[in-house]
Amino acid sequence: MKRIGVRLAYFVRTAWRGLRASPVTSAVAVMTIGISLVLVGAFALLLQNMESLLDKLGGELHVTAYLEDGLTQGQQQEIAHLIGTVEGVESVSLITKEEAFERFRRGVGRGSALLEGLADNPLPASIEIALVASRRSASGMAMVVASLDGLDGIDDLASGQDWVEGYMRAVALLRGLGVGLGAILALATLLIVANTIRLAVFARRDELEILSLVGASHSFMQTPFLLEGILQGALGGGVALLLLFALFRVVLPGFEFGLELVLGGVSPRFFALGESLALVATGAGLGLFGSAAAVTGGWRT
Amino acid sequence: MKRIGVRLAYFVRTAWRGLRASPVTSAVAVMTIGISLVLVGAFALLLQNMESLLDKLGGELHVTAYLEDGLTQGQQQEIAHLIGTVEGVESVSLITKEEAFERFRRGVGRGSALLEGLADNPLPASIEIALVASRRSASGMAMVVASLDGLDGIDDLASGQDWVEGYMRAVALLRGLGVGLGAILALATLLIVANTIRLAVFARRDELEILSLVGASHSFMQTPFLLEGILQGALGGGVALLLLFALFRVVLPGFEFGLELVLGGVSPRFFALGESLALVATGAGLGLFGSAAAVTGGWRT
Amino acid sequence: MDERRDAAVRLFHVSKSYDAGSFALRDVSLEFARGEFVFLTGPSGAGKTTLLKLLFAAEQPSEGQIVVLGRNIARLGESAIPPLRRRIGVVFQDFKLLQSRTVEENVAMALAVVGTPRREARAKVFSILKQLGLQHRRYHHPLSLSGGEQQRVAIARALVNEPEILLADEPTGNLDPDLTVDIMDLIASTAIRGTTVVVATHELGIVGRYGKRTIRLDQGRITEDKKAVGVASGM
Amino acid sequence: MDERRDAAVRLFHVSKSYDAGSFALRDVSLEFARGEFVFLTGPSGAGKTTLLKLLFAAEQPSEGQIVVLGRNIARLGESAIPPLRRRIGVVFQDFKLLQSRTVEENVAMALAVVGTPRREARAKVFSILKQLGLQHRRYHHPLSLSGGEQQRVAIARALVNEPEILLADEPTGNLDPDLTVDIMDLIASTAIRGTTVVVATHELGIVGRYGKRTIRLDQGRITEDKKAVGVASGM
Ligand SMILES: Nc1ncnc2c1ncn2[C@@H]1O[C@H](COP(=O)(O)OP(=O)(O)OP(=O)(O)O)[C@@H](O)[C@H]1O
Ligand SMILES: Nc1ncnc2c1ncn2[C@@H]1O[C@H](COP(=O)(O)OP(=O)(O)OP(=O)(O)O)[C@@H](O)[C@H]1O
Ligand SMILES: [Mg+2]
Ligand SMILES: [Mg+2]
Repeated sequence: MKRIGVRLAYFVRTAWRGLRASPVTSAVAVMTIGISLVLVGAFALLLQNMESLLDKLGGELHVTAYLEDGLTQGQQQEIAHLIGTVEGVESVSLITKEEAFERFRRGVGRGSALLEGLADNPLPASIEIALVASRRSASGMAMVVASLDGLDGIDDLASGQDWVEGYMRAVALLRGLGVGLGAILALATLLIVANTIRLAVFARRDELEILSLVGASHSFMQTPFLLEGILQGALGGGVALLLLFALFRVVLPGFEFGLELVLGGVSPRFFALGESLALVATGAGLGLFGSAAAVTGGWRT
Repeated sequence: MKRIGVRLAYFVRTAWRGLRASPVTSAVAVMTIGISLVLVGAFALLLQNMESLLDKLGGELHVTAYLEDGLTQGQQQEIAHLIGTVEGVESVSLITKEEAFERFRRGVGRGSALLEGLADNPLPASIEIALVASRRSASGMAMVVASLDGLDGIDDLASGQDWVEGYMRAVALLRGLGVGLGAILALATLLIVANTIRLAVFARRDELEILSLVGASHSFMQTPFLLEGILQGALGGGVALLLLFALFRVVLPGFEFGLELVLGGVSPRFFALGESLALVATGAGLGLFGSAAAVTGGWRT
Repeated sequence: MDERRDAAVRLFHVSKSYDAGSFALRDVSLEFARGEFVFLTGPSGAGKTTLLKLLFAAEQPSEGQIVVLGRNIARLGESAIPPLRRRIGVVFQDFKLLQSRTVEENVAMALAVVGTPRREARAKVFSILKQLGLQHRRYHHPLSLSGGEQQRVAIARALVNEPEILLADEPTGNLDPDLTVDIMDLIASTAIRGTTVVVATHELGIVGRYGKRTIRLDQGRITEDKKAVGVASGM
Repeated sequence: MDERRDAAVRLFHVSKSYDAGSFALRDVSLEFARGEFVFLTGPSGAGKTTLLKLLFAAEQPSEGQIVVLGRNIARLGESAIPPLRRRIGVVFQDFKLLQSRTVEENVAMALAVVGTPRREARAKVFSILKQLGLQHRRYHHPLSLSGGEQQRVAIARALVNEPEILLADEPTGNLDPDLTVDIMDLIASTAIRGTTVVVATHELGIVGRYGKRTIRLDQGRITEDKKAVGVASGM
């Protein structure tokens, strides 16, 4: 028991001394991890916020059911209620003829002057049908359309398939790019960090040689280096977190207006506590991995 | 003369041996530079393509002059010609009443059915005025509008100021983000590379000490390291170029459709020869800078 | 030498060849008793350092068997080497001190490895440095020591752990004659206390002075094995 | 010693203190003629290495003036040190060989620095290694050499450039008696050819054998300056 305490104290002391003895080398490792994680983290932030934007856009996806002319308000509401019970439908909202005209006028904008010449409102009432998340795809939509088709009182069903197609592709592109670039970035980070620590350990091979000669076991030699790696990694993660937060708080507000254009009204969100800790833990993991890779390079005499 | 030849040969030989003697360390440096430049390069590519997109969008910015009703085609063309001579105007194009109606019909899309009820074409003829690049801002536009105002035959001038405002902000945001992120990335790259090479040199401090003891001058000791740095940097740049090209050729086509959505019809363009060389040169510069920073750390005995 | 019957070191027909065709050691058979003091002499390149390296498993024999403290070196697994080394103190020909650590820390490394608590370690280090006349240098770094001082630090590190075997390679090569005698006396005294001591040296003057068992190597072969003069084993 | 009238080395009241309060050298005044052969002796820590370090500008004196080959060391700019060092060969107490280079490359470093073409350098390196009995080791790395072999490589590097001054710190500490004589004879022969040779050593046997000028240091002071015996300067 006492031996373990002595040993632990030795490991921590040695790791600490290692950090202090080569401050430049350690700083390089911490900085490398920090910078790498800033890139990865910024990317994660972007993806995360993009996902909420995509969610929001997805919420605007809907099927429109144009109703036959001449139905009473009660009948229209009955149909709306009925549609609301169909599987895959999240919510419905009824658009009367008048509302439809008003929307159209606004949508046309400057050209609306010419609508004033119209005697009659030719637009039909309609029901906008929002879909549950799992049905927000061309095929999911087609299923909903199929199950509504032929319903009494419905004149026509429009699902804006084109738009859906485009939307789905954009989502796939962005998610794909996100995951792809994220993976490349993560791999690059891993390589750079492992190699930085490898070099740092390499610069201290004398120490390892001598320890081995005086009878240190492998674990005895490696543990302080692993601790050092973990510490450097965690520090790097912390640095990255601070930098990201600073960027988020100081830099972004300057672009608020532009951001609104890009994010389309989704207000940007920073990492929650759990995600922040995950970033630091990722740093620690990188450090551990890097030093483990560096240290298991075989150093018998 | 002969001495210089001998010396040069020595430098090149020593640099080459240095690279070969520590292949892992050299590979780390090359890889670090390569990866960093891939990030910077991907970013530059993105910016470059975004700029062409912005240019294209900018080209669509225009002031519309609505003409009074009842002008003859000749009169309309005369006005168009006149406007074409105004300072800040790049080109003009005349839209007749019929063309305007056709456009409107297409723009309205599904709702166009209701236009069939119209007896008369209420839309005016107009002239679309494209502006030179320097006038593509809200204020520049206002100036052009001011100098056209009151011209005979013109009923109304519309400059879509709102849209311009939004467009200009988006451009500013993207350019700002671009330059800002690019600068951060470049700085990060510089730091990581300099420190990687610094560690690599550190791992060879024995050699420097001994050289100094046998009477080598500073330049004699430093030159091979600088050569090595340049070589590693250029190799890293080459690696980055190849990776980027592979990404560009292999990965992007898979996203062609999505890309069209994002780039809005601007077909993506890879670096030209000059830009490619600049990337490699940047790598070489980074390597030189890194080794210079590493090597001028004072090593007397 | 009397109580413990088993030998500390036994070599059976050991050969060592680094490069095919040339032998650094050739068919060497030897036995060192516990507490024995042995000089290893011979010209440069004779194989003295190689023999010592085999004893603490820094090299593996090409042929033959080596038993050190009851363990067969040739059959030792990776993980069995460190525990064996902790029982052996080695003074290296090139010292192998860590430039980035103080003298005290360098010596304490041998204690940290066996898990000696820090306070105890400091006391032990101080005591051994004092015996070697180096206590005032304990916070210095090796680079700021003279050659002889560095050599004594290397000796201190080998002795601080009270090893069962002490291997010393040219331990007085950088010491002046007076110091040489002091240090050799210290080393000899550890043999009296039961440590098996093997000293490789060129200095025939010292070898003569102590009248200990002397093994002469030449081109990897034992050319002479002179028994100790008299009975006493350490004075 | 006769043709060239100026001294190779002159020290005027030189002191060197690494740590405030303690002196590694104290008020040393000396003059070595060109082609002179001088032994430097004294106990461990006396200041021998320090004195040699001052002569090739590895350390600056705390007080006093040092003139080496006509140049005042204390006033030397950074850029004047390398050219001076190229005229001085040094054998370091700890060899300072590069483990990652072969023996040949290690020795050739001293030639590369003065811009010797490669072919010429190889011939010179081979010839000096042969004189030291090391030609068959020229493609080996220092780590695979015995202590004495490494020491000879260090000597080869110091001599290959035919320096005007040769400083040797304990150059035979790892050599057996026979080799010691061979190597010291080689070093002595360079003095006959006009090189000023300063050898720091503990081995009083050698010092006696050559009957050269012997300067004894103790605690940083000169305690004895014994003139050479006889007239001939190198046999
Ligand atoms: N770089 C340094 N920093 C501090 N003190 C030093 C330094 N180098 C030498 N000393 C001290 O100066 C004194 C003289 O050292 P020096 O190396 O000149 O002795 P030496 O005569 O060569 O001894 P040895 O025979 O043991 O090699 C010693 O006490 C040593 O500790
Ligand atoms: N790692 C190695 N690889 C190849 N050859 C080696 C290696 N170590 C030693 N040798 C060779 O083995 C022979 C014996 O070397 P060793 O170091 O045992 O000699 P030594 O008796 O200690 O000599 P010295 O008194 O000079 O230290 C020498 O010829 C040496 O060159
Ligand atoms: Mg040896
Ligand atoms: Mg010395």
